[in-house]
Amino acid sequence: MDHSENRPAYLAHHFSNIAQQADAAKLGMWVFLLTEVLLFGGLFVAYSVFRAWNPEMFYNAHKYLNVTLGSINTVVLITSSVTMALSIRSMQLGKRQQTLAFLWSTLLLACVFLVIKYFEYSHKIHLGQLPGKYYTFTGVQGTNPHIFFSIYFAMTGLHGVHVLAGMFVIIWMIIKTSRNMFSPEYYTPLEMTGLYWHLVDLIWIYLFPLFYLIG
Amino acid sequence: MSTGTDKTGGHHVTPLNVYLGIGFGLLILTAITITVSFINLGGWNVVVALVIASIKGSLVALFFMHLFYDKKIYSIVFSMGLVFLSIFMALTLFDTLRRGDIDMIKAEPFKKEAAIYDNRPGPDSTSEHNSGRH
Amino acid sequence: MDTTGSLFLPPGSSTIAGDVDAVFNLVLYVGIFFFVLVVFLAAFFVIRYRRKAEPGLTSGKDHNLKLELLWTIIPSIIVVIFFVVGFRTYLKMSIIPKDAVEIKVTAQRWMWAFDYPEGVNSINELVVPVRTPIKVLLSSTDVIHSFYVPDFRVKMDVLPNRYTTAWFEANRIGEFDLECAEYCGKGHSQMLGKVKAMSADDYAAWLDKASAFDETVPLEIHGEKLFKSKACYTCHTIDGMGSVGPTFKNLFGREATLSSGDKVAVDENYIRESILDPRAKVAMGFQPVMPTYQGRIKDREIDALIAYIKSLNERE
Amino acid sequence: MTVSNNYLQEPKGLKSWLFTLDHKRIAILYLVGISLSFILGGILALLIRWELISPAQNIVGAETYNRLFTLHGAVMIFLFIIPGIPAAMGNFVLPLMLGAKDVAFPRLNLTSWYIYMFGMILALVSIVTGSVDTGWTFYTPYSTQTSGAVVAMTTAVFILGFSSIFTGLNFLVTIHKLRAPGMTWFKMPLFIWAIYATAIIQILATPVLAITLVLLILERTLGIGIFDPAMGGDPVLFQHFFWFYSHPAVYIMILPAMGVISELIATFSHKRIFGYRAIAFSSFGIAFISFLVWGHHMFTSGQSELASMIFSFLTFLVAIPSGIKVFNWLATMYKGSISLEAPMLWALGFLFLFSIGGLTGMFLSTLATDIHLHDTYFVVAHFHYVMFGGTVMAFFGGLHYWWPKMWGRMYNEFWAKIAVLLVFVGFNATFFSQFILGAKGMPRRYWTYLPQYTRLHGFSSIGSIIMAVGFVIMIIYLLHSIFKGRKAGTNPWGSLTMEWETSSPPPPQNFEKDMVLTHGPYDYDKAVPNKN
Repeated sequence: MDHSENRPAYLAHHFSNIAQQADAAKLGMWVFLLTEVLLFGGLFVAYSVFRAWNPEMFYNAHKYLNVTLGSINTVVLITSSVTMALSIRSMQLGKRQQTLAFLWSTLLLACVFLVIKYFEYSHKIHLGQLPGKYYTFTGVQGTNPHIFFSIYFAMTGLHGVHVLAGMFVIIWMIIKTSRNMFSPEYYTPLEMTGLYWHLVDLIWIYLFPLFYLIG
Repeated sequence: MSTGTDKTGGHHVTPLNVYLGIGFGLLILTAITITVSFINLGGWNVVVALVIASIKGSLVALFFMHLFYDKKIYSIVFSMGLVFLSIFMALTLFDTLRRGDIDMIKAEPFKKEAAIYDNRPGPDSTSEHNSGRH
Repeated sequence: MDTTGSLFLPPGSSTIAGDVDAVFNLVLYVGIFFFVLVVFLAAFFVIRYRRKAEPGLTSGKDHNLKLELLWTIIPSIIVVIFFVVGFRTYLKMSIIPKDAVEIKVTAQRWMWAFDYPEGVNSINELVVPVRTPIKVLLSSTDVIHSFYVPDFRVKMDVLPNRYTTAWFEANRIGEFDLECAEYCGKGHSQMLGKVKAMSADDYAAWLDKASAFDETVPLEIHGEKLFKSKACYTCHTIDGMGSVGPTFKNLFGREATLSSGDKVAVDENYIRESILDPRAKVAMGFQPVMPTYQGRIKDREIDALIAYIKSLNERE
Repeated sequence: MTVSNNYLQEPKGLKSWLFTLDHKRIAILYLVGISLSFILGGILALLIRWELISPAQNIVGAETYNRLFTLHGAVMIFLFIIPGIPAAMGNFVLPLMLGAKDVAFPRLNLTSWYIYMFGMILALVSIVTGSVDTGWTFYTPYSTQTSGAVVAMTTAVFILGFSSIFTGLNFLVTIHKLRAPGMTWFKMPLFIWAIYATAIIQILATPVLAITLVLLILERTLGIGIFDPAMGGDPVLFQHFFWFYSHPAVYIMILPAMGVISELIATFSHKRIFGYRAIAFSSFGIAFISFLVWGHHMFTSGQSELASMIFSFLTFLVAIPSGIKVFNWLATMYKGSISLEAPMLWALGFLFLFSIGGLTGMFLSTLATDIHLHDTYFVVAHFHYVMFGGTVMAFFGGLHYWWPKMWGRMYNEFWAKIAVLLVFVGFNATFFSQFILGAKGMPRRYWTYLPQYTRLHGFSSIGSIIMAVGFVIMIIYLLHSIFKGRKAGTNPWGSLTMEWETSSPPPPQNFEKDMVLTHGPYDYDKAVPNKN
């Protein structure tokens, strides 16, 4: 093998240069995000089918979601997206401490999101607005309101799982950054984490009006 | 082939003001969508909500996710998801919304309320239990 | 068009069968043409251009616009024709004639129940007048089934909590197989029935007879008939073998253990209850899968069944 | 020109195999899992045919029979056919054909295999812990009501889906980023194009299967009521969800097979492939249309007549690119130099059987005839002609073709010909009779049947035994060849694609030098391959 002597450690043997490796990773990441879109897509289809069947019930049921908490969570996630983007920008400029600070703030905002989500969930569980056969609430007018809550919990739950997974990845990135494993020349994992985090934000941007803001 | 860097280089650094500006724009749009939801526009509410969400989504994808600066291939990959999702949704709705075309009786379930509401006082609990009989 | 019955298809016995079979045969003959074409060409090339020596350079011809257009456009035209003829016949099959007689069909594991407009009902035997359009209004009480009469070329899934419909018009007198075509569990392959197409007079006579109870035959003989006609046999045996439900042999007078652990004597009242409310007292070791016969069986018929079950006890 | 080090020998030890990142070794690992699945699925099939040899209870009761056909379907589809050609054969030849050193993400590749094995073990566990009797389609509400290990089985399929997604993702990126210098898009072998189209389907469709199964599991455990009619849900919606994945999945199975056939026909006809771009683009045409046609599984399900009409029309469109491929293969053979070695016999078998499978699909896309034929043995015969007559024939054709590259040894040509002949004859006996059975009105998934179907069922069962004999012979001579076979040269078939330019078996790094494309994959009019 005629590998040139100055191959950096992070360049795998089967790539010929860093750009090729970074491009491959980015393409792979986008393809992965594509699968995520379709994973949520199935739930969006279920949502459309049942909303088209029972528009009244969806309208009545959505009143039991807390718009204030939902709005706060939207702001929190958007802000976390900004901090995530800034953390990568700082690494591009070689400012490692700034990167760490922005990553920590992203992580903190993700925590805030989940804590608010926890209060929303526990309030609903307390009222019996549970998915499917555990639904015991009687306040919602219309046909089969439990399906609204089934879809609500399925979609926000899947989204919440993604937030949680994202937090673990961010922690991992914090560790890698503080161990000085990234540089302005190589920060691919950080970039991939950013893409993932923005997708989680993007999905919430749709979930928020579809559940909280049924006009 | 396919080993060269694209014209903007792999290290495009987005100006700080772009990030802050987009973030601010997203918050404004959030405020607008919340406000509009309290105005009754009939069927247009959902349209407005989705249009605003799509503008927000595009901003995130184009700037935070760098699609605006990056190679076109990534935009193509991502939009494939939307194309196929639309196909999935449209063809499914062609079934679920058009079941009564030939025979209206086929369009509706004969017992609208789920089994869990059978023994529960509710606004609509009078429906016939023994559903097989007619 | 009378093109029913072939190597593939069974003889058609409904007004729609001729149309369906004509479409089938059209697709079949076009298909055979293309299949023969492909196989002939492949065989011919293999023989004609068989490798005889180590090959050198071969022809580099890799396109021929005319040929490629030909094998794109001709199949396109053919499939559009197939689609159109298929869809036209499908519409005929889907749009129910206004004067159709409506029969309610209820599918449940694993039997078919038919309710006629005259208030009569039957099980696993759909009796219809010949040359009269019949609309079947289908629903299921448990899982998805499918109403399939091959000789009529009619099939429709039977869904729980929703009605589906199908229609047919038998064009000859006879008995035709009715099968469940959507997998529904253990008894799926025994969820069979018959469609009996009768002349209008015979149909009227059958309706009369079905609504009356024949007191001239002994009760247990009558019970034996009911054992078949009410489809008890799909889940209960009379020879002591196990099945979905308990065997009827030596059943009467025995003490049965229930799934709750209680014991109960198998007497007239227990049998009656088990027919009308089968899930109330389920025997140990069996699933609560029996459908209720409430509204589908008359008191006198229950008497007959009890008499029949009694007759199955071996004498010491 | 034997090279001292090859990927099979170096490094040594079990651990070096289990933690290998070499795509060739991972391919072999896949091949082992896939072969075992095929044998298991085949044994289940033989049991099914044995039970059906007469209407009486021959070996098993109805409940066991229902489990047998469910497992046969699930094992064959999720463990054998879907990963079959892409993961086993694709993993081996894709980087070699591209002149690359490995796939883009070797660690992800190994992870895919572990996920596959985990899914396989979970599927086997579900057999032990109560088994599943829903059919591989898991239709609600049956699947939410029946007892048995439905959750374990659906979880297994969910997991296997991820293996499939990661494989597709890996290949797609590899094709984009790791082609050898000089290999432009239209100089790639057609197998690569086919794998590329397959990867797109894997990536786009499989996530929907994942969410469908999640919802099914939630339906079973929490009763969320989206698919269950008793809970206000819609079982037909489940069918939409299921077939949105499972119809494109059919093309995950057949597209790579078509790619293999393009390679075989070009190599053994020793001729430039006819209509290269037409074949490449028709793969994409098929991949795209495959997402538009799922509703043809539901013509009798109670979906709207409008939807049935749309789906029927769209389904017919698949016929056009499929036909284009077949005619292009025939045109490739014209004026070629055709050699009838075993891989080519499999390819010719494919042409014969796939034509029947494809043309009988026309009956099923035509609305009027599908009403009669839906859920009968006609459908069973049709998809076996496509899946077995198509994919499995191509799988074994490809396996024989690349066997010398994988192991560096040749198998016995005489027995190979006997085996392909037996499989071909046995297959037709088994499944052609089922076309007639189905058209006559024999529904599928029947444990027993009406007496008028007995003769054809008996015929079908005998055919399955002939087929089994063919496969047993194949297993014996293939295993024998690994240890005792004649040493194979670098390029035994005289092919021009790049994988035949490295030694057999290849060295761990694939090629002795960095590869540069010097001639197109099918330049039989310009370059003479050195056959050895």
